[in-house]
Amino acid sequence: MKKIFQTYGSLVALVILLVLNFMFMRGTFFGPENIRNIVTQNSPTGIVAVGMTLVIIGGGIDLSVGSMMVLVATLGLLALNKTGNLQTGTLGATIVTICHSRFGWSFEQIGTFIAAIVTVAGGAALGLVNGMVITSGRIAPFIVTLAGLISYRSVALALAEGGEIRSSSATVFSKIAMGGVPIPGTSNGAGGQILIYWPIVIMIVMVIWGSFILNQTKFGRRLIAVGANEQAALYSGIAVHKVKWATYSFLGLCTGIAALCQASKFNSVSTSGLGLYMELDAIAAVVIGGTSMRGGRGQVWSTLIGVLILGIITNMLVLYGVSVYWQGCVKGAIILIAVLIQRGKTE
Amino acid sequence: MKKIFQTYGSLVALVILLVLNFMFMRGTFFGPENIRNIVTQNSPTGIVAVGMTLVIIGGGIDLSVGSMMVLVATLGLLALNKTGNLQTGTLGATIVTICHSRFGWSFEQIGTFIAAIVTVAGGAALGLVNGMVITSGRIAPFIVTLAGLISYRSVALALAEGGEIRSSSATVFSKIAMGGVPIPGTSNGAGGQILIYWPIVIMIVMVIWGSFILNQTKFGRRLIAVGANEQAALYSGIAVHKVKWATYSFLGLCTGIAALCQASKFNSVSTSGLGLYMELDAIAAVVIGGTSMRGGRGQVWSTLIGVLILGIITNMLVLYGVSVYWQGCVKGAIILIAVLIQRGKTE
Amino acid sequence: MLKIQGLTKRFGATLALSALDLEMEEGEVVGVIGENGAGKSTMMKLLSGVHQPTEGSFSWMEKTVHYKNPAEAMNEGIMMVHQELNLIPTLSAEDNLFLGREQTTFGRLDRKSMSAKAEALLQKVGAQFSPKTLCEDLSIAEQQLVEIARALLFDAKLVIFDEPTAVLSQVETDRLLDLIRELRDQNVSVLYVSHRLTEVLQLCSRIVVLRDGVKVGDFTPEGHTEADLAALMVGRDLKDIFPPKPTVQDQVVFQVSGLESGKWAKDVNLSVRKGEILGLAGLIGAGRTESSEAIVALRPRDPSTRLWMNDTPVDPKNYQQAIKQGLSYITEDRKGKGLVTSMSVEDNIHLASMDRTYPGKTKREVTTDWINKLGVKVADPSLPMTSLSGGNQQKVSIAKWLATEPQLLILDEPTRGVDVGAKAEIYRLIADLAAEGLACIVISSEIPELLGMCHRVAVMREGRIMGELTGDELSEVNVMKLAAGVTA
Amino acid sequence: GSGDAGAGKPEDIKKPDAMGGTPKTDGTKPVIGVSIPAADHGWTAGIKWWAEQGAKEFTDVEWVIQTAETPQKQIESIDAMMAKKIDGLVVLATESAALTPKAEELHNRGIFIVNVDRGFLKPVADIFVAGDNKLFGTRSADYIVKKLNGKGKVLILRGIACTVDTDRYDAAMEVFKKTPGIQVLDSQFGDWNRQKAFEKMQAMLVKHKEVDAIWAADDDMALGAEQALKEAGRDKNIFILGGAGMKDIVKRIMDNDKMFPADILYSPAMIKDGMKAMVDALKAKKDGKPIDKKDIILPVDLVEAGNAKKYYFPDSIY
Ligand SMILES: Nc1ncnc2c1ncn2[C@@H]1O[C@H](COP(=O)(O)OP(=O)(O)OP(=O)(O)O)[C@@H](O)[C@H]1O
Ligand SMILES: Nc1ncnc2c1ncn2[C@@H]1O[C@H](COP(=O)(O)OP(=O)(O)OP(=O)(O)O)[C@@H](O)[C@H]1O
Ligand SMILES: [Mg+2]
Ligand SMILES: [Mg+2]
Repeated sequence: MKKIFQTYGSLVALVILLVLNFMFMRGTFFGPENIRNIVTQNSPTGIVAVGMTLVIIGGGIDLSVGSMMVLVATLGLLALNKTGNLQTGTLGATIVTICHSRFGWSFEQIGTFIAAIVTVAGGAALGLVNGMVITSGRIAPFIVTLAGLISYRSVALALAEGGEIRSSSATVFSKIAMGGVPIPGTSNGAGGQILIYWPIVIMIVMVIWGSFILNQTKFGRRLIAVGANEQAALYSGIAVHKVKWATYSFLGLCTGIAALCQASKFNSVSTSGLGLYMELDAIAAVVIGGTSMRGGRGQVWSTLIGVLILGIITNMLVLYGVSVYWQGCVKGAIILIAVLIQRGKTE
Repeated sequence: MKKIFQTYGSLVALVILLVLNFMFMRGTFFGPENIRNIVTQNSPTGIVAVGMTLVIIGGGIDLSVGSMMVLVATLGLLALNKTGNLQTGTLGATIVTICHSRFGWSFEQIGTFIAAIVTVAGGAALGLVNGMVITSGRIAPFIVTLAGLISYRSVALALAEGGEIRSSSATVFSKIAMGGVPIPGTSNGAGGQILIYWPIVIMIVMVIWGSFILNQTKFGRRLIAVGANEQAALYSGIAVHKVKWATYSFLGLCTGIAALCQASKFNSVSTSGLGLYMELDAIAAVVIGGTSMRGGRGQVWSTLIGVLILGIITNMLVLYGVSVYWQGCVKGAIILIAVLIQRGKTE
Repeated sequence: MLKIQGLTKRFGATLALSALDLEMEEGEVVGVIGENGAGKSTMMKLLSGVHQPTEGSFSWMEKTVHYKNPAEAMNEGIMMVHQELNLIPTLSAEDNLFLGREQTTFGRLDRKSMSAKAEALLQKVGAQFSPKTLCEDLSIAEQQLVEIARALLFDAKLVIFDEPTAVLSQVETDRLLDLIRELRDQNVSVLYVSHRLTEVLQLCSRIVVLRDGVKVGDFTPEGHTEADLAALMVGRDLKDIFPPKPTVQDQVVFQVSGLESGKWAKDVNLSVRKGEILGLAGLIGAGRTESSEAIVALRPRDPSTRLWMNDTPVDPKNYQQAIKQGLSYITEDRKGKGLVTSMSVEDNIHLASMDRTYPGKTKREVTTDWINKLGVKVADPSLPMTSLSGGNQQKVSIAKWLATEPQLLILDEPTRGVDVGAKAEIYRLIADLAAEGLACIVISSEIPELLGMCHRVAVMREGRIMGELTGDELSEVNVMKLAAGVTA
Repeated sequence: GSGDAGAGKPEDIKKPDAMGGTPKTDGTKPVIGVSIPAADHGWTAGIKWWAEQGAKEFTDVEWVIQTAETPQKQIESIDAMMAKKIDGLVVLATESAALTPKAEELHNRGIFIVNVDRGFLKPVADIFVAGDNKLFGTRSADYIVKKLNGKGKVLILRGIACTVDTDRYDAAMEVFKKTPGIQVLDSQFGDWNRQKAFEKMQAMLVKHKEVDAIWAADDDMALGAEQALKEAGRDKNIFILGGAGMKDIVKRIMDNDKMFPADILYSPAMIKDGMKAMVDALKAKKDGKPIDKKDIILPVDLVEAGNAKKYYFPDSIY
C-alpha cells in the first residue's frame, strides 16, 4: 500500500484534484478547450521539466533554465530577423539565396528554420557549458546555475538592448506554437476544430524520449548511479563527468525547445518576462512528481503529472474565484499537500 | 597553502576585490561614506545570511526568507499602527495606557516597541513552522520553503491589499534603522558626523552570536553533526528534529530582525517589493563565504565576507560604469570566480 | 602476468605505500595482510585505476600500464571488489551487476539476457534473493554478495578482493573461498586482502605482509601459523588474544522480556548481569541488530515489550531517554551511522554525552583521558576522524559511549574490519570494562571471538532466541546448530 | 497604438461563442475578465487596487480579476477566464507584443476587448484606453530641461528592462540629447523597487559629486532616490522627477516640497476607466444603442503645485 503511494502518489494527487473539479466545476473545467489550454500553457514548463527530472535524478539542479530560455529565444529571433537582412556577398546570404531559389523556400521559412536551429542548439550548448563548469570547476550546481540565472538574462538584455524583440515573420514562425493537430468532433469559436498545438505534441514526445533514456538505455542506468552514489559510479568505471555533461546538455536542449515554443507563441521575446520563475515551476513539478531532490530516484512520466497538477491548481484558482492575494497561499498549501500525498504519509 | 586557501579563500577574494578598487578607484570607493553605504545596504542580507549559514551547515536550505520578511514586517507595522487606535476598554488598550502613564512612554515609543516584538517574534515563529513541517512531514527543505516563498508574501499582500503599509510613527520607528553611533572625525554633508547605523551594529552582533553558537556551544556541535551525517547524529542520541527546529527558528529570528531594519529604514513596507530575491542573495553569500551546500562544514564570519563581496560587486558595477545590461553577466562571472578562488583551485 | 616495480603512493604527508615490488603469475592466489592503515587498500586501488601512483609503475600482461580511471583497468580485465560497499541503493541487484557494462540491442537495454545472466551468477555466489530486489532493501551481507558477483561477471584476468568476508558469515565465506578456488583453476589471478588469517592460510598460495606501506614478508603458507602472521603484521609478539573472562556479579543490570519489533524481533528475552559479557550469535539477517535498536528505542517496539534496568521497569520513548537510563548501542555501520567522519576525534568522543559536565576538568583533559584509557593512536585530538585507522575509529566509538556512563553497552560487530592487533586490544578493553562492572552484549558473526570473550552466548534465528549456551556447551558446533535451526 | 480597426460591427460582440457559453439571459450578469500585471511594485499594486474599486462600483457586471507575473502567466489566466465563459476582457498587458496573439484569438471569437495602457501590435481591441509611455518620457524630460534652464547634470533611474521602461527612457534621453546644456551623468536600473533604487542611487551619488536633478521612471524609485539623497546629506538644491502620480508625491507637490516640484501623471486609475468603458459598451448593447468605440487617450499630465489637488486621492493605496 505504501509502495503504491510512493510510486503512484502523484497520480493519486492528480486524481483527487480532478475529482474535486468534477464535483464543483464540471463542464467549466472539463470543457475540451479548457483542458487543452491547461496542457498547452504548461507544455513549455513540461518540456523543461523533463530535462530537469534527469538533472535532479543525476544529483544536480539547474536554476538557470528561465534565463537560458530568454537568451536562446533572443538569439533565435535575432537570427530570424537577420535572415532577411543579410549583406549580399556574405556566405550566409549566399546560402540563404540558394535555399530560396533552389528549394523554393520563402525567406520567412528559411528564417524560421534557422531560428529553430539556433534556439535549440544554443540551449544544448549553454547546458553543456553549465555541465562543464560544474565538473571541471568542482563547484556546486546550485551556485554555477545561480550564476547562469544572473548572467544569461543579462546577455539577452544586452543583445536586445532592453525591452523586447519582435519577430519579423508574419505567419510562419508563429505556426510552430499555434499550428497543430485538430481534434475531431470539436469546434472552437472561430469555426474550426480545436487544435492540439505542436507544443503539446512536442511535450509528449519529450516525455516519452526522456522516459526511454531513463529506463531503457545504458545512459539512464549510469545517470541513476551518478545521482545515487557518485563514488560508486566512478568505481564502476562510469565516466561521471560525461554523464553530467550529457544531462545538463539535454536539459539545455529541452530549454531551447521550450524557448522556441514560447517565442513562437508570442511571436516576440520579452527580455524581462520570458522564462521568469521557470526554474521554480520546473523544479516544483519534478518534486511534486515524486522525484527525490537527493538524486538517484525518480520518473519522467510522474514529472508530467507534477506539471499538470501545478497547471490545474492555477486554473482552479481562477475558476473558483480565489482572491488573487490569497492565491499564492493556496498554491503553496496545495504543493505541500500534493507532496505529502505522494509520500503516502497518510498514517 | 591549499589549506589556507580553503579556510581563508573568501578573505583572499575580498582582498583581491579591494586591491582592484584601490588601484582603479581609490578615494571614490574608499571614501568612508561609500564604505558605510555598502555595509549598511547589505546589513539586512548579512543578518539573514548569518541564520542561513547555520541552516545550510545543518544540511538544509530556506527559500522563504524574502517572503517571510515582507510578512513579518507587514505584521509589525500593522501592530504599530494599531497601537494608537486601540478600542478603549480592551486589554491591549489598558496595557498601553498603563505603560503610557506609568513609565512615561509615548504612544509612538510603545508602538515601536510592540512592532519590534511582533516582527522579530513573528519571524522566529514562522521559522519554527518551516522547521516543523520539514521534520514532521519529512519533506525536502527546498520544497517546504518554496511553498513558504509562494505563500508568505501572498498573506502579506492580502493583509495590505497589495499596496504599501506606511508607519504612523513620525520619528521613533525610523530611529531603529537611521540612528546609530557617530564615527569620530568624519562629517556628512549635513554638518553632522557619519553614523554607523544600528543595522550595521546589529549585523556585527549577529555574526558574533552566530559564530559563538556554531563554534562554542553544544548546539553548534550537534548542528554540524546533523549536517554532516544525519544518521550518525541520530545514532549518537542527538534529537535531530529539535536541532532543526531551533536552526530554522533562529534563521526566522534573523529574518525578523532584518525585516525590522528594512521597515524602519523606509518607515513603510512595500508588500510587493520588500525582500524580493533576498533568499538568493543570502544563499549566494553563504556559498561565496565557503560554506558547503552539502552541510556539516562552514563558518559564519566567512559568510559576512561573502555578503561584503556581493555588496562590493554591486557597488563596483555602478562606480566603474559597467553597462546596465551587462551588469548581471559581470556579477555572475565574479560570483563564479570568487567561489573558485575560495576553493583554492588555482592550479 | 602482473609485475609491480617500486610502486609508491603518498597522500599529502602520509606515505601509504612505499616502493612495493611484486610479481604474480597466472592462476595464482596471493593473500595480502597487514594492520589497519598498512596500505593494502591503497595498493589495490592503484592496481585498479582508482588512484594513480606517486612513483613507480606496474606492468600487466607484459606491458606497462598507467590507468587514469577504473574504467581503463576494467577494460583490461582487472576487477576489484572494494572494501566499502559501492552499490547503487536505488537500482536492483541485476542493474548493479551490469552497471557500467550494460548490454544493449539497438541502444535499448537488453534486460532479458542480463536478467538471465544475473540470476545464474547470483545463485552461484549463494544469494537467496531475487535479482530484481533493490539494493537498498538488501542487508549488508547480501549487498556484499552482489559486489562479489559483479567481479565475476565478465572474464576478468585479475580479481582483487579487499576484505570481502568482513560482513559475511561462515557459510557464505566458505562458498566464496570455493568460488575463488574455481577461479584459480580457470587461470584467473586473485589478490585477496583479509584480516581473517585462517582464511588466508587456507586459500592462498602465497602471502604478502605489509607494514606501514612496506612489504615485510612474501612467502608460501606452508609451515606458518596464525600467530606467526599476526606477529609479522604487528611487528611484535601477540600473546593471548583473549584476556581471561572477568567475574560476573549477582546484580541483574538489564532485562528485556517479550521484545517485539516488526518481523525482526519476536518474543526476545534477555538478561545481563553486572560484569557479564553476553554474546549474541546468529546468521546474517537473524535480527540481532534490529533487536538491539528496538531496545534502545532507535526503532519502534511493541508496547507489550517490558524492560528493566536494575530491577526498575523502564520504557524509553526515544534514544535520548534510553541513554539517560544507562543504555547504549554501538552500531555495526561505523562509517554510515557510527561516526561523523568529517568532525574531529574530540568532537566525536563527546558527541553522545554533551550534556555531561566535568567539574574541575577541561574538555580537552577529558578527551585525553579517554584517548589514554582506550589507547587510541592519534597525534592530536582535533584531527578529523578520517585520519584514523579502522581499529582506532572503533575505539573512538567505544569511548563515545563510555562517556555517557552507561550501565549496559551493546556492541554490534565491534571488530568488523579491524586488524588482529587492534582486535586483541578491543577484547581486552571489553573485558576490563566488564571487570569494572559494566554489563555488555556483544553481537558478532565470528563465532570464535564470541566463544573466547563471552560468559554466555544467546543464538538468534529469524528474530527469535533459539537458545542460550554457557560453560561447557560453548562450542562452535553448538552455536552453528542453533543458528541454522538444527534441532536434533 | 491604435486600438480599433474594422473589428467593430455590433454583431461581432454579439456573444457568446462556440466555447459553449450560454447566452446571458436577462437577470444574470455578464461576466467580464480583468487581466492585469501582478502587484510587484507600487504602481501595479495601484492597478490592482483600482480594479477592485471598479469592481465595487460597477455592480451590474460580474468581474473576474486576475493578476500575472509574466506574459506566460497572463495568457494562462486569460485562458482560465475563457473557461469561465467571460463575455468581455479588460486587459493591461504585461508585454504588449507577447499578448497580441492571444488577444487576436479572443478577438476572432468575438470577445469584446478593452485594452488598457499598452497597445497591441494588431488592431484587435475594441476599445483602447491608451497610455503613452513615450509621452511620459518626453514630458518629464522636458520639465527637467525647463526647470534647469537647459543646463545641468542629471542622474537616471530606470525600472526593469521592458517596453514600458525603454519607451520612457528612450523618449527622455531623446529630449536630453537634444539639449546641449544637459549632461546625463549615469543611468542604472532600480527594478521599480524602492530599496534597489535607493542602493543604486547611493552608489551613483558617491561617483557623481554634482547633481542637479534626478529622473526616475516611477514614483516608487523616486522615493528610494530621495532616501539616498537624505542619507548623503545632499537633499538641497536638487529635485527629483518621478512619475505615475503616487499620492504621497502628489501631496508633497501640493505642499510645495522642493524635492518634488512636479510629477507626471500616469494613474493606475486607468484600469477603472477601462472597466467603465466596458460597462458602457455592455449597457449600450443591452439598450440596443450603437457602441461608442472611440479610443480613450489617458492624460499624461504634468502635475504641479497649481493643479495637484485635482490629482490627489488620499484613499487610494497608490
Ligand atoms: N584518499 C586518502 N587520502 C588521504 N590518506 C589516505 C587516503 N586513503 C588512504 N589514506 C591513508 O593511507 C594509509 C593506508 O591506507 P589503506 O586504506 O591502504 O590501509 P589498509 O591497509 O587498507 O587498512 P584497513 O585494514 O583499515 O583497510 C592510511 O594511513 C590512510 O589513512
Ligand atoms: N529497512 C529494512 N527494510 C527491510 N528489511 C530489512 C530492513 N532492515 C533489515 N531488514 C531485514 O531484517 C533482517 C535482519 O537484519 P540484519 O541483517 O541487520 O540482522 P542481523 O542479525 O543484525 O545481521 P548482522 O549479522 O548483519 O548483524 C534481514 O532479513 C534484513 O534483510
Ligand atoms: Mg583497507
Ligand atoms: Mg546486523
